[in-house]
Amino acid sequence: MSTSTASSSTGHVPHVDTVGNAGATPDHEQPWLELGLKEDEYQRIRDILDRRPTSAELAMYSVMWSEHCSYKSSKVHFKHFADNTTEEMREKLLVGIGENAGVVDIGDGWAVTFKVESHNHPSYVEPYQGAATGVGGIVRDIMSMGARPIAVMDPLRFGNLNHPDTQRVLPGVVAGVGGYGNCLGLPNIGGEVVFDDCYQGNPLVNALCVGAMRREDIHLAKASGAGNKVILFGAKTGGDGIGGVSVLASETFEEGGPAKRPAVQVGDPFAEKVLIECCLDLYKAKVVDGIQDLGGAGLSCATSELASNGDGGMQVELDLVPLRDASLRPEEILMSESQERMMAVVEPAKLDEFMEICRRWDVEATVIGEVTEGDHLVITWHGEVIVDVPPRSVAHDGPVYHRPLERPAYLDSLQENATGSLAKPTTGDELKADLLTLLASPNLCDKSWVTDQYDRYVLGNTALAMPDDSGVVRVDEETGRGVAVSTDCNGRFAKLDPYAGAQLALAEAYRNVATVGATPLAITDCLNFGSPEDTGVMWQFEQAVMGIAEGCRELGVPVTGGNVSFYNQTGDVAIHPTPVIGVLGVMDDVARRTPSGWKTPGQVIYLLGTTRDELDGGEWAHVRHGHLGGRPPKVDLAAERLLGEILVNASRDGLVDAAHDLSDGGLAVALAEATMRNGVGARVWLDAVCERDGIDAFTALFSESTARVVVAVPRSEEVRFTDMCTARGQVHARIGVVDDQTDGIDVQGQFAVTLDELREAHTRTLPAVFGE
Amino acid sequence: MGNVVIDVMLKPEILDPQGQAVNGALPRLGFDQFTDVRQGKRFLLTVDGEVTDEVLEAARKAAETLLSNPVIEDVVSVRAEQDVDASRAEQDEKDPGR
Amino acid sequence: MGNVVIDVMLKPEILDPQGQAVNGALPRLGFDQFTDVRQGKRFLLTVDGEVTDEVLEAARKAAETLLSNPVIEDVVSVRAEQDVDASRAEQDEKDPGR
Amino acid sequence: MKVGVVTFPGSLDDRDAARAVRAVGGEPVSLWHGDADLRGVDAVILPGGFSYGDYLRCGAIARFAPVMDQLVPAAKGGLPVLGICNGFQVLTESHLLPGALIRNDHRKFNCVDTRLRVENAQTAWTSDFEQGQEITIVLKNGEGGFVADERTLDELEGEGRVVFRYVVPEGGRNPNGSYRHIAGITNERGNVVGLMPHPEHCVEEGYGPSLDGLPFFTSILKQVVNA
Ligand SMILES: Nc1ncnc2c1ncn2[C@@H]1O[C@H](COP(=O)(O)OP(=O)(O)O)[C@@H](O)[C@H]1O
Ligand SMILES: [Mg+2]
Repeated sequence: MSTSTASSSTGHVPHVDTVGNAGATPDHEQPWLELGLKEDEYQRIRDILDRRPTSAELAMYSVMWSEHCSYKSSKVHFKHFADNTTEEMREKLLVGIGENAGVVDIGDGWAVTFKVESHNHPSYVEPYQGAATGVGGIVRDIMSMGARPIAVMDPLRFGNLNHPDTQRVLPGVVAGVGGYGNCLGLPNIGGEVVFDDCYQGNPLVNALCVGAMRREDIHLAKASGAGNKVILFGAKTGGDGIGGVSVLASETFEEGGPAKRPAVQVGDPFAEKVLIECCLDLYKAKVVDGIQDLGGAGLSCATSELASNGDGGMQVELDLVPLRDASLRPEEILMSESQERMMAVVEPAKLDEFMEICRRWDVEATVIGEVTEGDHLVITWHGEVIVDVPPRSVAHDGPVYHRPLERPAYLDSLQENATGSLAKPTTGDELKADLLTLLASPNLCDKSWVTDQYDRYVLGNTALAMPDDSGVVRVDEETGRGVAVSTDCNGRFAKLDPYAGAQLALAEAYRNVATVGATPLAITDCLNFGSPEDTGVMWQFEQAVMGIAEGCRELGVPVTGGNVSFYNQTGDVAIHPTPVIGVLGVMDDVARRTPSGWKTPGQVIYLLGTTRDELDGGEWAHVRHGHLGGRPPKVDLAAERLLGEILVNASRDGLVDAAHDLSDGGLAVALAEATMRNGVGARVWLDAVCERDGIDAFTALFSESTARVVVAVPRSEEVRFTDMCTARGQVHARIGVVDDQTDGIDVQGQFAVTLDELREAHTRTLPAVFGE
Repeated sequence: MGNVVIDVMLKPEILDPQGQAVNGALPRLGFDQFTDVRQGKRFLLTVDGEVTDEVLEAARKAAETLLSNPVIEDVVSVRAEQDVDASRAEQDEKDPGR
Repeated sequence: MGNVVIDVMLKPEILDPQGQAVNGALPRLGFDQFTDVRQGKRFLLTVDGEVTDEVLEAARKAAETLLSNPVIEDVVSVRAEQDVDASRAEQDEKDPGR
Repeated sequence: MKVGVVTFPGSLDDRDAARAVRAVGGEPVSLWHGDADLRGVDAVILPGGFSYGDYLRCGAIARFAPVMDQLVPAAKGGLPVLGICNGFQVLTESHLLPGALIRNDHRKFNCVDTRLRVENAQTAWTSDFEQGQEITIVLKNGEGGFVADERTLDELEGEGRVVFRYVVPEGGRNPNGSYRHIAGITNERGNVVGLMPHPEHCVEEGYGPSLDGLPFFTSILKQVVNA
């Protein structure tokens, strides 16, 4: 822990490709193709520098201009977000898209930051470490905003439950999410577990983190003030995640190739936990001027982004970087994705205090450079200049593609193939059998085999977690002010219609947040798609982005940031478009949150919203017929907004004791879940709804029409509640009563199902495959 | 009854947080002669009869498919237990001060 | 540079969930010759110079104070690495079919 | 009344333990692993978490922290100490309590609300319970299986030093494979108690499955006041 270190190579300095050398050898062949650059991109680098890049520069450009870091295929579509952000929406944002994570104002001087990111491919290669480092990465993003991380969530998607590879991937991913998050002391408050054949070779591991801070403590990633020190702190740098870049290092080796470099990153959650506490102490001491986490593209990203967001240049002595593996070459050090590292910009006068705090936490910290007057990022290796670039050209001015897009030809026939012709249950017994089949199906079954592996209590602020509709955590211990978050996406809907599918994901997450009584404030998204080089995929992507952007405007909630994951495909076959949406809402006192299960006998059950014949793309068609076709349920965001207001008011005024949103599997599944939650039964009647909405009992039970929830209303509040609904034009129907004398659910005139039958069906599926 | 011992270690280039933790603790306990620590796994497989070549071959296969994760680990040795006991006895002789 | 290898195993009377799990999985993968599996730990300690008797003695102390918990574990061996390599090479020779 | 809460690198539930102390009117004092100083506290809580990442063995490295050099003799001298989860593991590694905690028999981390029976309502930390009372407490760990040799187990039972047992139906399994369903134990003197479940997560309405954690903290408050 000093300003210099002997851990990098000593004595003999092997040959490196310097800027001088690059100038003198313009025709030297470079492996730009192997590094994933296109010929015109390589030419562009030469134009920017007015010479050929050094191998270190080539390393930086190639990784920063990759799809993952530069968003080169998606960037042009983000204008939809900007174009659809109104003044009303902007007011809620303290920091918007573009920073490590967006920040929203939740009132009383509190700011909350949240973001979801993907770690899909690494989790397929090495499920445990891939998922673990996915959690680690998103937590560092949140820390870099100045916040204390307060919760995590994990939207997951796997292939067929019964495929042998799912049994390799799922347990590893879940253990990795838990292993890392639990060890960090962050409650896991929700997520998703979805199975579909389309994810067999491309499981999706998305991770979301929420953090909180006082408004004045927001930090940004920028390097300003000439003379300020650039400090790398946290874990040592190893060969993690370098993989392909080694071609560069081999170039500069006189003899032989480079040592074997792992393409997987291994996480050390303990190191990250200590780093979190250390950062929070650094923020408290106000010794940090700018801060950036090290994630994808490692030092290449951190140095170029800090420098390009600041007002000067930056100079870095790369040989000062503490190494875990002394044989690493400069190109590799620049690209290493070793975990649990951060970079800070610190005024010289505060350096000692900074170092002292790091020492207290046993965190290694090294000054590796400083902010300079100029406007270049200059990196040296044992005194020789190996990088001299305008940082913006690396970090922000990467290539932008207007990739061709075209509505896929298959869509017409897909949409024509609706569920109308499928055989439907008609008798009460058939309806009951279908309900039990659905409850046992992989997507609707009880997920506690997964979620019990996550600590949901740590920090002592969790007011709701799985299996309720949203995770809810307290931010302010005095007042109880806190946030609710839910993530959702139905990829089948998005496959049928990506614009509507994205809006349905948004609507569902929004509804889940409102269902617990929180006012939706802002969203983050993780856009998981196939290859952008496929015109059909690109069309799906644009549709989804437009759907989200326009949907957000209608709901009045801004997009704070997110993540794009392309190339989720096996051969020519892409995954269903999967735009996962995370919605964050605020409550002034989370102790008043509305849980999803009913408890009190005699309370009246109301169904809010209208039910239409909407089974296309739904869970019933998927499970009973393996069918996907038709058009997804109608999106009605005005109805969602109204329903949200009703739910938030009802919660604030104590008009409802339980509320559960209707989504996959429709009313039947929602009733079963609300019953199983506390083991208290219900009597239900469907006739009034069937008559009003012109549907049969099957449709009433299994349709997935949106903007619907069931609520349990205390008798004493029934009049106030229905008056409120009537006054505001909220469609509502009294469909049942909570009844502890009924064992399970009695759907009058149709069927009765006992609690044991429900639980037996619901809880056996995952343990049967993965063990108790 | 025979035994097969299988040793699995993280590949040298892979971060080993457990070994690091031990490495950090040793000097605090006054052990300052060690410069690095790596932690791996040791499996002891029992067979009913003798450890034949077939048994060893099976153990080797098991080591490579189930007992190690080739993405991050190496199987560093698969051997009949006798070898260990032998080396251990030998070691003990070398150091009578135990 | 020298290495010391330390092997630690759970005492035979202590439940070993990890070994059990491996034991349960082996037959499913077609390995039915093994009757029991126990999983332990293997530590590789590096020293700058040679592995002297003093180094071995220190390693033995570390093994007994930090690296194992005598309530549940036994230190089954502490030895200079060479021994392992030797036994391994020997093993490999025995089984050229690898 | 001052109750010290030790923070090791990797401790997680230290803030929660302090909050629980405050909830019953006590004064939490944070103790730093690196300081060989108990700051004059009347009792100490070793909180849950993953000290040193739980690498090597849970609690194995924390045991050698400077603060433990003070705590071990103080506990032997009668200072009330409560070890929760990782804290329990530190207590067994330090030999203040017998036995050890190993990997759950199902090999997964497990976060569940669990039923416990209070088997000894006479320790410093359990006097506000009724003997035989059943309570609901959060359990969350990956290595919570309590093991010891038969003689030690018999001794613990014979001397009434099993403080908590998992409530398990006849012939059923407990949540982690603990021998004889043991969830928590005490030393001969009854001042040192360790358990795997987390009472500090059961002290506040709306933020946990019950309020059954409160008696731990009211017990110690009375004990100290009466001492
Ligand atoms: N991977 C996961 N991690 C944490 N919680 C999860 C995960 N998967 C599902 N859950 C939780 O289980 C509950 C049910 O999930 P789901 O059926 O997807 O809810 P919904 O349909 O309301 O979105 C929710 O509380 C959700 O947050
Ligand atoms: Mg829901």
